[in-house]
Amino acid sequence: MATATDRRTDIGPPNYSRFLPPVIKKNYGQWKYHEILKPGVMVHVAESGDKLFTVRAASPRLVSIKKLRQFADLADKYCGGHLRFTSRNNVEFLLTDPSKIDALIADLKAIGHPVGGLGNSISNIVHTQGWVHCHSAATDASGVVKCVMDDLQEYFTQMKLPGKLRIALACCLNMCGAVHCSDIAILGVHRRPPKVQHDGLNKVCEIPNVVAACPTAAIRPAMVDGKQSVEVLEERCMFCANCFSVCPAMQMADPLNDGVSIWVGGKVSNARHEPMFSKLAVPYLPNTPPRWPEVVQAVRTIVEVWAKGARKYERMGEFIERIGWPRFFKLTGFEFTKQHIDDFRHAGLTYKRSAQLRQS
Amino acid sequence: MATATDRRTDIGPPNYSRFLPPVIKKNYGQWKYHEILKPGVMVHVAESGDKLFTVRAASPRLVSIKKLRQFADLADKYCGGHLRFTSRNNVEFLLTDPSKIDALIADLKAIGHPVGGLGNSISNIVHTQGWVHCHSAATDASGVVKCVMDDLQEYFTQMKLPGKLRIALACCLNMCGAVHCSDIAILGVHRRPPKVQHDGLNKVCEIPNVVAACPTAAIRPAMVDGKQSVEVLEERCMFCANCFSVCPAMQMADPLNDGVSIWVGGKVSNARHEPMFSKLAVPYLPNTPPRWPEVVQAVRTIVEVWAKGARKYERMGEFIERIGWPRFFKLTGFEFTKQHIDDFRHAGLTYKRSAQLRQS
Amino acid sequence: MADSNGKQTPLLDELEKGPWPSFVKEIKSMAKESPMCQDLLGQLEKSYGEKRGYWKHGGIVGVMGYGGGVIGRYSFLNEEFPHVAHFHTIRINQPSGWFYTSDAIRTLCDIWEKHGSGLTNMHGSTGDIVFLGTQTSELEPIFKELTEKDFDLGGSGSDLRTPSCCVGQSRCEWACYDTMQLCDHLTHHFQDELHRPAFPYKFKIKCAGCPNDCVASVARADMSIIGTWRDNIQIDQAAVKAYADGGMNIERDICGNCPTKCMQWDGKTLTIDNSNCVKCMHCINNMTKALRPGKDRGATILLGAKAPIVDGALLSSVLVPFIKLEPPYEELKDLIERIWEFWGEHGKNRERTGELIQRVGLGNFLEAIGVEPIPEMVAHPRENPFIFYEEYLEEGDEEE
Amino acid sequence: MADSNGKQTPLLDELEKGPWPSFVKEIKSMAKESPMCQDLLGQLEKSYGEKRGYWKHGGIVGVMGYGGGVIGRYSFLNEEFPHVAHFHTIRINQPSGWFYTSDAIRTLCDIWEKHGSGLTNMHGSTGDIVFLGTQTSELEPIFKELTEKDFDLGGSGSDLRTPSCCVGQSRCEWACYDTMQLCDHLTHHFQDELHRPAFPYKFKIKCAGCPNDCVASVARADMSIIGTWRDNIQIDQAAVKAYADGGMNIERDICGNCPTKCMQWDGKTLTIDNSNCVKCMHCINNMTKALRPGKDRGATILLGAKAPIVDGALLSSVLVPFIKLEPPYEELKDLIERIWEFWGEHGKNRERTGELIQRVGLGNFLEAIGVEPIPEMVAHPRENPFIFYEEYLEEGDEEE
Ligand code: SRM
Ligand code: SRM
Ligand code: SRM
Ligand code: SRM
Ligand code: SF4
Ligand code: SF4
Ligand code: SF4
Ligand code: SF4
Ligand code: SF4
Ligand code: SF4
Ligand code: SF4
Ligand code: SF4
Repeated sequence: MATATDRRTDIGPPNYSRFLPPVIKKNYGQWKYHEILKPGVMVHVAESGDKLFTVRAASPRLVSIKKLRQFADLADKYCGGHLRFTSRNNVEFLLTDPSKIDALIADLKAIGHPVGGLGNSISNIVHTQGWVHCHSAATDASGVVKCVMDDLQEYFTQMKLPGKLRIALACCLNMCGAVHCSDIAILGVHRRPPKVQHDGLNKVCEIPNVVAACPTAAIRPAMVDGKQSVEVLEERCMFCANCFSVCPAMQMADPLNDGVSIWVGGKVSNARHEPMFSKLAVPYLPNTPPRWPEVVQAVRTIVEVWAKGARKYERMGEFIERIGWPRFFKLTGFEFTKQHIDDFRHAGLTYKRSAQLRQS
Repeated sequence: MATATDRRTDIGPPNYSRFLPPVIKKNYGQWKYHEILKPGVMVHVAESGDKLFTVRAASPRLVSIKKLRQFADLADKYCGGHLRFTSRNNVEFLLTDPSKIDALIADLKAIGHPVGGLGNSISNIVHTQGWVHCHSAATDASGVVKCVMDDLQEYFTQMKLPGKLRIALACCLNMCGAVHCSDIAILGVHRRPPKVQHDGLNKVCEIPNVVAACPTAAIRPAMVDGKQSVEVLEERCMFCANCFSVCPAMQMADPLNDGVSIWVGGKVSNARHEPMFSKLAVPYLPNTPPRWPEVVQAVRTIVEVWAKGARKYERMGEFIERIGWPRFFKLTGFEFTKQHIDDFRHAGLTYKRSAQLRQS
Repeated sequence: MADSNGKQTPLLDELEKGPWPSFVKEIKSMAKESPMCQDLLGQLEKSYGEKRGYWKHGGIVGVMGYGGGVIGRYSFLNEEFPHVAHFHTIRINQPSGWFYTSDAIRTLCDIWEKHGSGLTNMHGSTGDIVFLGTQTSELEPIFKELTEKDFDLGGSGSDLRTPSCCVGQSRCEWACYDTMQLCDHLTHHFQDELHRPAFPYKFKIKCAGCPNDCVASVARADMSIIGTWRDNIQIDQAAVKAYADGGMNIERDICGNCPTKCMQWDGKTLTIDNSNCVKCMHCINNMTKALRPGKDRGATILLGAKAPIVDGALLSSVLVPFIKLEPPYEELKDLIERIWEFWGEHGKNRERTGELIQRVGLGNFLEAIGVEPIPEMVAHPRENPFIFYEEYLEEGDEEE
Repeated sequence: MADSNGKQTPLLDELEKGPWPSFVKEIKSMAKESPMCQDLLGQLEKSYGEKRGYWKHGGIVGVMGYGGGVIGRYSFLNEEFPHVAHFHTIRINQPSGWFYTSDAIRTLCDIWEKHGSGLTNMHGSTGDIVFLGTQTSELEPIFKELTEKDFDLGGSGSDLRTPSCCVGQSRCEWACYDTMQLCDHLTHHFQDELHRPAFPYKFKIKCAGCPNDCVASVARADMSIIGTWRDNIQIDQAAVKAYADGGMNIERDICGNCPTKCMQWDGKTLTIDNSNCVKCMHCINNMTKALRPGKDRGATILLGAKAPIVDGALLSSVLVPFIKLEPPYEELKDLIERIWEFWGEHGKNRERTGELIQRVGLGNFLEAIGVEPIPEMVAHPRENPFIFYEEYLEEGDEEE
């Protein structure tokens, strides 16, 4: 049996330079400009005059080793075995010979991977595990993403939008998909306070930790049926599930009340407007697997309102800031409710503190 | 002796219509436009063609009945006995005969009241009681105002500024001068925790109220020398004096540590930019009566930086937003310190959350 | 100079110098007749020397049947300056818009000459006529004489504070409702609330005729009533042209400063996309002869401004984007009463309306006072995902 | 379709339809060989039917000597779906920039085929290669084979999480420092912190080469390292002209969108007032051939981003406006260590750096890590007057 001593540890990842195509090694740090040639295809031109062509293809992110081997084969066939993935989980093939581009695109399509996502398009949806892997999920991840992108695919494969549009999904408030700064964010939400499993809570969790986990002080220690446990002041609960994160006996999943919320207008880049958080557009839509039609419809509505109304380069949040939130709600037809009004820590700062109003 | 029954009560103020000049009664709600004719003088023209001339004069706000009678006499002499005061405590004479304007101005000057404050000028300083009347003051009010306006008077009597500039002073954090939305705010500050008068605190104040008054939970009940009293965790105190407001035994006044802070960039009107709070420019200047030269100098520095750099119509806050705070500190030469960084309730929201920075 | 008591006031004397009118001169002008003013000078000189005030907390003083209107004030230095041992102020409700006749001024002066220091603030920060410095024994006589002349006290303590308003339609062409009338009406209607503190804390109302907000209502009033309009800005194109001919850079200085950039100037015609105008007033302010607010006028009601103690200052926020304001103002008075009712029931001691709203949540507050939530009330919808729901489905419930 | 187990997955089958690549197809493609994938399909179909997940909290599982890199996962339905009774994920540290050769991909696939479900995420949200689903007994073998092929695990738990970076200088003309090199360097330098959780909570580092921030560092990393420059934007006026001739509306679309309006286009020459340029990238982004970042390049360091649990989400905020980034990056590593030291000492359990800074105050935090406060760190100075001072003068002290 292997002992600790003959194990290699703490070696870190292989150095990236092992994987760079020669054209990149040669022109590293010497790129001059780039141009988008057509949907999903761009060229970077180096000071040396060398050119690097990138073909970007969609990916469901959850990919099997079979698919990965197909990608590897395509990389061998078209670009000396060189490929990379993007920060939004697309796959990119790195070519030096532009004549091979169309064949590559055809091959990618043949295995079900449309090419696009560059420039003023909707790129891949950053997302998370959902029911495929996470204990915490209030909705599925990959399934919702599939449905939404099936519907929006035209915007991935074409560049007909005013600017970039970035969608992200997280299946619970932990927000592993970091949806909080997305043009459109799809967020799984619980809406029922934890169902405390009094039986044995005491053994799997430390009660003081559970109590401390609650940001609204909704949890307090209690004896239930002679067992040391906790009780939840339900009217104080806003379903963050932080108690569940520290204690499995605080069950949050609840088919009747779990669902999806939709947020809009966040961004990350510093281009034009500073980074912004996304804001609540739709507080709740039910989980309706397998195709989540309500979510798909809501996202499309938002995309279309923006696509139609935004000025060139204007991201969702910039667009809404210009037209004002009242008009956003009018144009989308979404209902404005009590839930849209912040009532957490910094609530007051989101109230409209001026008389600058459009006529309604 | 008068009994309650023969007293007139709850009659409210006299109806304003008793005091309106005939030209106003006639043209009430029928004004068409106005023009500023020269510093401190404007004309309002009615749909009827009638004209109302207003002459605005400075006032120290603290005025004696002698001065008031002089004003009354001037009103009789020039405008049928009609005058008013403004929301910034200036006095306005309401004339129909423009030929009398210059004589009125001369008379006002003769009794020490410069005419001005209209249009793009510095109007009167909204202020409070200070050492003249309030128990809570960390600095004087009228004295500081006098010194600052002596220095800035040229900006009152002339209209050579890019826009309006509104200064306010409050002698303690209660902010009766509502300085929190001023272009320049002068604010008296304590900087020493309350000196608890343990002797008899118990009798003049309710200890639970005193404890509850503290927003940072710096106060707790304590027995001191056998007396029921409170103790102050000094490192938690930020000198708000709220404990003193509810309990006189929590003495805040302290000649060595009291002084003045300066705030900038607030506004109230909805013109162009929404209303804004003022932000900290100088955390502390000592109380140096009778002429507070440090405060006068700091205010002038700010006024001049703005006067020189602002675009037409640009209020202080709009100007600073355009040039950025780093440059404001550079131009004024004020030191940027730890104290400038918010560390209260919503602190994090004031941090710079983007990479949009000017080169330094 | 030595004051008439023979005491020196070298520090205060410095404040007689300089071009700005001097409050020290004002006090001194009364010092001959008024021992109170003499002692005030003495105590103030001492404050200037020692760099601290010498006033004590006031006890409860007032006139019979009223809980507000007088601020009690006593001196720590009552032995040294016996005439300011008591030095109470009286708040007298100003007439709307701070208009006076010379007679009215003289009436006030006469009363104050007889019963107090002869020093005033014209006006206090809330808007009252402030009589600065008298003794407890003088309060009833002053009150009697004031009411005989149709003046009454203003607010203080946990009551409705003296409402105030801008000059409005009496002189200003932009007033979108009659601020003076409304202010006067509300003041008279709510006399009981003004004189008899029964609220959790103070409540201020300020009426501004247009979004220029010349009474700083958005920053200083629990209820800010700000005039506005909901149709199109009135344009006189010939007058616009005249401004251009007069050298105004309309493109840069007017259109360029419009917060929503909804104006266009093509050198001949000024066009406004009124659906995007946020009524900021900038263009109107600077082309007074060419532009005017629309004709369908009313006001925006905002709630909740206050000074920073204890959780930070607040600006008022939108409650009603547009309301018509005509006598007898029933809708508005109704709204005010619903707000007071909820605040009276749920407000903590010393909790202003703005703080209450933040504590219970604007959404819950709206529900309680019976107002629908609308997007005009927020700068933007919430960013955090911590959404409260009062109810949830249980197994066996009907599906939604 | 019935899965190979004979079980029906009618709901999941719906997700094989439509143009977007299907994760269900991916899982099904493995179902023949992998009983794990079969059971995953079964459990997932059940989730789709019942509208809830069936995974339990993971226990502590991992490889010897490491505290991070594996997320334990167990099924509630272990009797119905025994092959996913254990379904742990392994996080493998990706190479900087997510570059691979086909060989490297195949190496990873071979290992995973032998020891797990054959399902992956390329990549996880933090940046790792994620191997989705294996059993405890397979962990050591996988680790051994990975390290033999020069791969190592990524972070999880309260440790340094796997740093990631944008494609940077390898392909992007705007990268203001070598993101891939820095990311690789930091990852290797801090191996111990990455593998052995000893922090109060997780700590993420993301490296973006320019303010476009293509790794979303400002929203998703405790430390966001964003490339920038401090001299003038490089302009090729001929190329600008070419854009104009090509029909670009430079005035409206470029200058008009500059956040500080510091650009001017007179139809011939584009002028930039670089002292007011905030490096937003907009103009450069859209005139790729004409404009380029300056030559004096480095990065802005920002701190503190995180997801909303439990006080609301944070964006990172400026700590160092400009720093030169050249190997061996001593200044940066030093700074990181000072931050960790303070956080390690003062951070509460499950308190991210951003939350710690808010709790102790940015000013105090700066003092503790030895960085001077400068106005670049704030959007604006404080608005509330509640200023702490640690010291005060006592009578008898020297005057300041
Ligand atoms: C490949 C990738 C970096 C990587 O290392 O993986 C990348 C690559 C490029 N980005 Fe990006 N960005 C990538 C994620 C991002 C992200 C992060 C994200 O989406 O989570 C952002 C921030 C988004 C946000 O603000 O929410 C991002 C904001 C930008 C921007 C700013 C766009 C804007 O107007 O706000 C540009 C400039 C532009 O496109 O005009 C840009 C430009 C570019 C350029 C043109 C840079 C270059 O010269 O190579 C690259 C191709 C552009 C394109 O996709 O149209 N990239 N880019 C990422 C591709 C993700 C994908 O598959 O779609
Ligand atoms: C008399 C008074 C109202 C009253 O009932 O007493 C008044 C009267 C006028 N204001 Fe005002 N404002 C008065 C206090 C205010 C205040 C409140 C304050 O300062 O505390 C404000 C808000 C200030 C702020 O934003 O901090 C105010 C913001 C304005 C504005 C917006 C200016 C801006 O660009 O932000 C205008 C429009 C303009 O001047 O272009 C305006 C315009 C006017 C006009 C032109 C309106 C008119 O047609 O009559 C009046 C003369 C202007 C002048 O003073 O230059 N008035 N005005 C107040 C005079 C105070 C004084 O003695 O100086
Ligand atoms: C006289 C006046 C200042 C002046 O010189 O003009 C004044 C004077 C006092 N104010 Fe005020 N406030 C005065 C207008 C204001 C304003 C401005 C306004 O109304 O527009 C504010 C800010 C707006 C607001 O209401 O928030 C103001 C905010 C306060 C506060 C803080 C309230 C808060 O919620 O944060 C206090 C503290 C308190 O109530 O305990 C306070 C308390 C006080 C007390 C009663 C002192 C105390 O702690 O008991 C002061 C009595 C001083 C004295 O001895 O004369 N005063 N006070 C103003 C009233 C005159 C009048 O009736 O016209
Ligand atoms: C796998 C991954 C999602 C994915 O599908 O990509 C993931 C999965 C989990 N995250 Fe995450 N997080 C993942 C990236 C993120 C990100 C995004 C990022 O790193 O850019 C975030 C938001 C950014 C941030 O760090 O704030 C994120 C914020 C959280 C949080 C909230 C942390 C907070 O401070 O608010 C939790 C809760 C916790 O730590 O207890 C969490 C907890 C979890 C746990 C471990 C669930 C838990 O409560 O213990 C999830 C395990 C799921 C599973 O069974 O597979 N995960 N998590 C991502 C890591 C893959 C990788 O290593 O590449
Ligand atoms: S967002 Fe929530 S449910 Fe989804 S992977 Fe992260 S922790 Fe799990
Ligand atoms: S879900 Fe959140 S708010 Fe509700 S009890 Fe748990 S920790 Fe508290
Ligand atoms: S600001 Fe403070 S010191 Fe000045 S009058 Fe008001 S309560 Fe008194
Ligand atoms: S001054 Fe304010 S912070 Fe200090 S003890 Fe008193 S109430 Fe607390
Ligand atoms: S608020 Fe408007 S209506 Fe009232 S005086 Fe000022 S400008 Fe005129
Ligand atoms: S009032 Fe303000 S928002 Fe409306 S058109 Fe004029 S400048 Fe623009
Ligand atoms: S962050 Fe900047 S340098 Fe990095 S890939 Fe994006 S555009 Fe290029
Ligand atoms: S980078 Fe941004 S701020 Fe700088 S000149 Fe270009 S558009 Fe303006």
